[in-house]
Amino acid sequence: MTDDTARTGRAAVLDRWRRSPMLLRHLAAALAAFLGIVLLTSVTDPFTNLRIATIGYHLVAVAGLALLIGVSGQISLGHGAFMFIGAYTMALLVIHVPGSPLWANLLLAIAASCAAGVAVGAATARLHGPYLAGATLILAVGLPAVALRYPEALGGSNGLTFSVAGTPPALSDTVPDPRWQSWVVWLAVLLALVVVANVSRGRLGRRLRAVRDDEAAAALSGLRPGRLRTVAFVISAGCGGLAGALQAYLLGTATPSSFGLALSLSLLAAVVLGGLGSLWGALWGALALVYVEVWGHDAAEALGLSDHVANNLPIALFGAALIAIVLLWPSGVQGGLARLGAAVRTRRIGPGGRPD
Amino acid sequence: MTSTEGTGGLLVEDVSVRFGGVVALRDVSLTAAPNTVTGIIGPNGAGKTTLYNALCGLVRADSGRISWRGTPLLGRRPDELAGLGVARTLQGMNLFPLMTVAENVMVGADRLARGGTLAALTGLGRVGRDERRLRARALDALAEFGVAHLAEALPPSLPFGLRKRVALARALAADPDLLLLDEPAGGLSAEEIAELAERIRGFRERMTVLLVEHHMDMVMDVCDHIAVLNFGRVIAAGPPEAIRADAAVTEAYLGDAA
Amino acid sequence: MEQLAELVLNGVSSGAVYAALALSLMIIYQATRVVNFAQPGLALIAAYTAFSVTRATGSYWLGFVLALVVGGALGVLAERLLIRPVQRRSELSAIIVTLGLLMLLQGVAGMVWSNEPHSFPYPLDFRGRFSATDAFAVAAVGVTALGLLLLFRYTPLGLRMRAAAFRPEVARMVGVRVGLMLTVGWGIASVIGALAGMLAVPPFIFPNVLDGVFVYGITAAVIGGLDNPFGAVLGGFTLGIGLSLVSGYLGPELVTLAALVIVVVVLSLRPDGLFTRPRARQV
Amino acid sequence: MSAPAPAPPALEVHDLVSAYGAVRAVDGVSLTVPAGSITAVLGANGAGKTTLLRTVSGAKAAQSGRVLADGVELTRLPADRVVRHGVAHVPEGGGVITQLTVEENLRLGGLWRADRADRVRAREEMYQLFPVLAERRRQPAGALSGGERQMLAIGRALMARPRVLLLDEPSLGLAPMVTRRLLRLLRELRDGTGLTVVLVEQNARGALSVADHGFVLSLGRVAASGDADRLLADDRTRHAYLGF
Amino acid sequence: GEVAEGDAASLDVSTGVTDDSVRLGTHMPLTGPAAPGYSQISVGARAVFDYVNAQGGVHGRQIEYLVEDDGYDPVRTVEVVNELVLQDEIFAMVGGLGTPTHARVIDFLNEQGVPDLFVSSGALMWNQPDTHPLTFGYQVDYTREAKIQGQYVAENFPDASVGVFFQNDDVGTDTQAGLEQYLGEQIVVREPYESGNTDIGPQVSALEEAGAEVVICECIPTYMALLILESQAIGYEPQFVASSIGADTVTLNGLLQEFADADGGTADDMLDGLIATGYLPQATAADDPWLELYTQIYEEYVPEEQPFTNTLLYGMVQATQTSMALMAAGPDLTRQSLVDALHSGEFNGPGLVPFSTAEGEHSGFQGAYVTQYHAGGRSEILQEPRVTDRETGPIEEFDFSRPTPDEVVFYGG
Ligand SMILES: Nc1ncnc2c1ncn2[C@@H]1O[C@H](COP(=O)(O)OP(=O)(O)OP(=O)(O)O)[C@@H](O)[C@H]1O
Ligand SMILES: Nc1ncnc2c1ncn2[C@@H]1O[C@H](COP(=O)(O)OP(=O)(O)OP(=O)(O)O)[C@@H](O)[C@H]1O
Ligand SMILES: [Mg+2]
Ligand SMILES: [Mg+2]
Repeated sequence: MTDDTARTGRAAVLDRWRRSPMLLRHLAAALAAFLGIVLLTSVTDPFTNLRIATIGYHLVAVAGLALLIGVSGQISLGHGAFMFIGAYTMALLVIHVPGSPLWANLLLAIAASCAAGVAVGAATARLHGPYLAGATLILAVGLPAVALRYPEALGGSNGLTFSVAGTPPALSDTVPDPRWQSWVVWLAVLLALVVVANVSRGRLGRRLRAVRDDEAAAALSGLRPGRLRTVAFVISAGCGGLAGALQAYLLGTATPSSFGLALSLSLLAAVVLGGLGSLWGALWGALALVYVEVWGHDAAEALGLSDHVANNLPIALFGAALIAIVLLWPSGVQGGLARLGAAVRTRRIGPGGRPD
Repeated sequence: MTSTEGTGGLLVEDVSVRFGGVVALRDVSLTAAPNTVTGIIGPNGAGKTTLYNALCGLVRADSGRISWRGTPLLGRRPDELAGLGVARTLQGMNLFPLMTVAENVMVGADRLARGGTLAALTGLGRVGRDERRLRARALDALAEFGVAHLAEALPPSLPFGLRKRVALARALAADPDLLLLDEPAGGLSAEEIAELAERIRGFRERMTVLLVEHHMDMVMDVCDHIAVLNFGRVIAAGPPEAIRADAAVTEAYLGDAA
Repeated sequence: MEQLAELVLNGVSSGAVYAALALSLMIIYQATRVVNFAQPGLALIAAYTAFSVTRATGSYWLGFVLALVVGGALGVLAERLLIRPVQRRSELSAIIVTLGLLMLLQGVAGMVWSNEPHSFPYPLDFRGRFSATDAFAVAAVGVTALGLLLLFRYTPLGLRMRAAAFRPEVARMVGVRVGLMLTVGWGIASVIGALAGMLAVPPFIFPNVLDGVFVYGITAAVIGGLDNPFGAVLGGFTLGIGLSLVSGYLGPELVTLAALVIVVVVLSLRPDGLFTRPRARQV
Repeated sequence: MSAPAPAPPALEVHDLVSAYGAVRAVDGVSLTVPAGSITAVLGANGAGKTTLLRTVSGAKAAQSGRVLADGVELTRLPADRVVRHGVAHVPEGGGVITQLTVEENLRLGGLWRADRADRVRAREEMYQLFPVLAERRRQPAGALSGGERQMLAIGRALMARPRVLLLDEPSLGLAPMVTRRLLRLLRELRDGTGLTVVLVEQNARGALSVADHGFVLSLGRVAASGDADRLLADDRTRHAYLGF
Repeated sequence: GEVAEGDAASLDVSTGVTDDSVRLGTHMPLTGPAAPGYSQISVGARAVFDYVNAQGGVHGRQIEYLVEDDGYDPVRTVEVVNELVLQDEIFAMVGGLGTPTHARVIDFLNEQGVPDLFVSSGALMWNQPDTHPLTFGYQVDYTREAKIQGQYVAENFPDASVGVFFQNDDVGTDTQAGLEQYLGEQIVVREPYESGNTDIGPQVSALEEAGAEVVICECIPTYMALLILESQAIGYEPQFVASSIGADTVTLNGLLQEFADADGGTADDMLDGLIATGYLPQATAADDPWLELYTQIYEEYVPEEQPFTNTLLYGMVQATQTSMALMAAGPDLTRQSLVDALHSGEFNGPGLVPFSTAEGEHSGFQGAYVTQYHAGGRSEILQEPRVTDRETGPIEEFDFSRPTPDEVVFYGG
């Protein structure tokens, strides 16, 4: 009885939630997440704080790529290139415009990578399948070479090193640098995710999906396929740029070798691993990016394997995990969890009961 | 036929389309007066769909002019047509398979929304209003074809006939002034065809309709005017009775038993 | 002038390698609509097999043959065990599985043979502006491409393979054993991939040796178009010569950037590569 | 002449159930198609006609029930094996492979049969039957018009010289004259080669006018069946299920 | 962003030290495209630490040696060094490898008060005691070594046209700064390579075309071997001069093993006559007291399949000198005592040139000798070790008595 009334009460709340304006919902969720991060970083050590921040910037890159792939149906193998642009923009600003505040640097980094996204998106808007894959792949490989071409400005293969301000003086006694940095990172990330959520849930997302599903029919409904594809590219490039800029902010470095093909491909892997279609998926993907490697390393150490084996265990494990997840959980970790959740719920309610 | 009389309707003049060696349309001219239903019939491969494609900017015409209410259409991108009030159904339907029926139709209605890209990113401005309006419009259109209950279904899971209705609803959702129908009756039962014919006659009040169809009973029944294509040429044009009596048409298209 | 000739010859020999890899990617794409990222991994294991066999027996050609056999077998296994379950799901799942396989294979190669480079012989004499080895590579690629063209254009097997790739459900309805075709496709492609590996690896072998070649292999395939073998081959040679000229005249740091520029230029003129037939009408 | 031993029916379906998730699109259908007959399968949108054909031809797995052709069990066979037992299927919408040329599409249809000379002969027959296809033999099938594709799909199925031909709305997109020619051809093949045809049609009147027998599906079950003439004459069935 | 001013961390701590252990950490590429060649270093270092531990450790403490793989990616370097410092709480960093990689963490290590010993790179920036008091260089820096090379070539091949083949990063820029001082006019061609791109055909053609009779190769062993092979392929036979990073003849021999030279000789013949600079003994050197010890350690502590190369030896020497520093710091080990010991002590030992960790000079090895390889494994010293600075100072001979293993304390109580 009470259970029932509780359920209808909850349903009513849920219903009100669903009817409230989209922006409000997304902002509220972001705020809640931010509070969670503040809490989490406050109870963990500085090193874990850094890891949390690392997860943050990976998250926004993965989410942007997931939007591009899931919603607009374009598979990019070169998103590391946009992180490259974001990171270098950040680095150049910190080095050459010392007075410019962090938020302005981040915005400029996003703007720079969006501009690159316009160029790339427009050039690739007509490409399909493997051609898009090939073009973006070579983008990931080729673009960092710009740094080699202009060694004076961009530091050549050694890249740029710089220091970024830590905790503001007023707080520096109470908040250690890594904690502050992870707050900054997550604040930026969550705001970006609000935009991503707005896009994918809203009209723009629907238009993108229409173009993905059937270009001719979409065009006949008045949608401009080429432009919409480019818009999707730009948004996700902006996310990539933000991720790169946050990485630079966090680590004080921008080097071409950090943005190689391996990065782009792991972003893609993370998207699929986590599961397309929800920001939770992006979160699992980002977690996997950071942790599978760490666990592989720990495992190798714990097993006391020979050098060759131990050195190569993490990469082999990552590969195996990737295969296993795609084989076992077609819709990624998020899909798998959703299914598990549903199974548990039906078990609790009983086979005849309806899951809520 | 002079171009002065047709400024209010659709005017096709001397349109030719070639694909390599294949001449799909050869100096085709025809007109459709406002608020009429004009049938375009002809054997398979006569060029009916190609005419639509040329009109919609999906293929490039090698020569000729097409105008709708005085606005030239040739040389435009397909997506510009919706803005001019032109909607079309496709022979293969081409529904968006991974989107719900409601979303499919909302895409059809998309030109009615006003918000820009910035609003889409921030979620500010007209976003909420636009969304509600499109959804309402889509549900209306679905209801008009009796499939509102399928709003949340995915198109591939629907039987053929219902998919056809969804495709029609998608085209109608945009409140077009010129509607191009490509074989809307294919795959429908006799009863459904009768119902569809009734509906098309009703469209006449709101818009101009072009109808490509092999279902002769229906074409003869609903069309005010019919043009017959054969090997890319117009071989006859006129009211249904005249077409039925035309020997060339019988020979090329209707066959002995017409 | 002399420099030009040298750079072109140099480009031809690296182009042959790109072309070989492009061919194997093209076949898998033709046969299964998948871009096979595991190809360098499969070829790597094949080449390491040759390495071990040659070290143990002293016979290069025994190692060569075994490499092709092992490469093909690995391809067949990969298709059966890993690709088939995800094949129908989405392009992306298959890409990711092949990516995972690449990492796994590279990791395993490092575990077994270490990450240190080892000396790896050329098939024939490597001396000369255009050495016997270079001639061998060009000839091997040419013969392979011709064979594939004949296979796809004129044989029932080729027709079945393409049908199975384009519309598996329809192909099945006309009696094509789709699963078998996909396996055959992977087998052939992996043999050619192993050949590409054997041509690309020398003089040194280490787990990442094929990374760069693979990138250019994909690039070549995309430039030429994944529609027919000659696209892949011409794409390979175009890229090889182009990059050699860039490296010689403008500087090696520009090579990857140049590849990007070439791809952008080619694809903006021809979105489906240079040698692909125009895409079918949409409606 | 003494009566021959009763040949097994060309196609037998027993209690067939075929579902998409929870939707049982075919829900216990049994039917028998005599050899050398044309049998129409009719029914409203969503009645399960397409699903029935797809399940029979192995394109879709059955939940339960049996399918036999000429007495041979086909139930669990995949589509590529079914067609080797002489059962060819023209799917709804044709299903030509747009990237292959017209000729390649046709060749595919006969590939599994060993007799090479006969394959070539069959191809020429198809070109005679549908001359447009001959003109287009080197073009990708994707360039064809809707009706031309439908012809190609039918031609491809006939290339297999099947004993049982499953046709899912073959008249879709065909000009009336071509439809009539097709129906005439089916009758000729039935009479000449003993071809058995299962014809799914929305155009019930047209279908029944060529068919020997008819089955009417409703919500995945057989709602009525019998000789074509009787079904045509039966007002109740006509009004309830066929809508004319 | 302005640079944060943190308070200097206290050095009077013994983080990572217990009564019976001391924990050291390092970062280097073990996997990925940059790994080949480098993974031997930690193997060599670990062998020496194992040896030291077997002798009772340093002041009774066993050395724990944590090696983190950074794949030569600075982003991962930052992550793994964070992990080593914040999570594993190492006492000191030893032999962090690579210029772009280690450059990212020297600020952090100095801020955190972690002694940063013996960076495995010849870049100039490790020797900045004012700004990075805890960072100590190791290798002779690229500029010094190149000066010695340049002078040697200028004196011994005064009329030859010289070509330079260099890795396109700080190795290339720093070495050219040194070569320039002596060879300015003589250099007729400079050809860079990008590590990762093994197609160096165009560069070799260019070297030949320019008529370079002496080719100085500022590159790692793989590219040294490639250069030799590609030259062979087109019948180009200049005098090769290699720097210490590339002149690992054992490794080169392994890499060239499959390729006989033009006259049907062995791979070893291809290396015959190779001139190289160095500051450590060659792994092939005979009669070297240190090599006797290292051979013994190698046989006992290094896994079977590893050949005894200069690179392996590099790690061994680095570990030996680290142990020497730990011994010198005394039984009451703190970070301060380690730094003090480094500043005051002498850490000459296995190296053939003086080694400086003095208060104002954290540069490590100070100079180089010139040697020539002869097929069969014999190396001939062409020019005894000389020292110089990284600016335009002179190149000088020096007075230096190299201690034998017996004279050096690197384990015990
Ligand atoms: N992209 C193309 N490339 C080559 N030929 C084409 C192309 N598009 C159409 N055609 C040819 O042009 C002719 C006209 O085609 P269209 O689709 O307009 O015919 P239709 O009148 O609509 O026929 P149906 O009634 O069968 O739909 C056909 O013969 C077709 O094969
Ligand atoms: N892929 C699918 N997923 C889920 N449900 C499906 C799917 N395909 C068909 N159905 C359902 O199965 C039922 C039967 O569909 P089927 O296509 O067999 O009908 P039909 O008789 O051929 O109709 P039509 O005359 O419209 O072609 C319908 O209710 C339809 O919604
Ligand atoms: Mg048509
Ligand atoms: Mg159907």
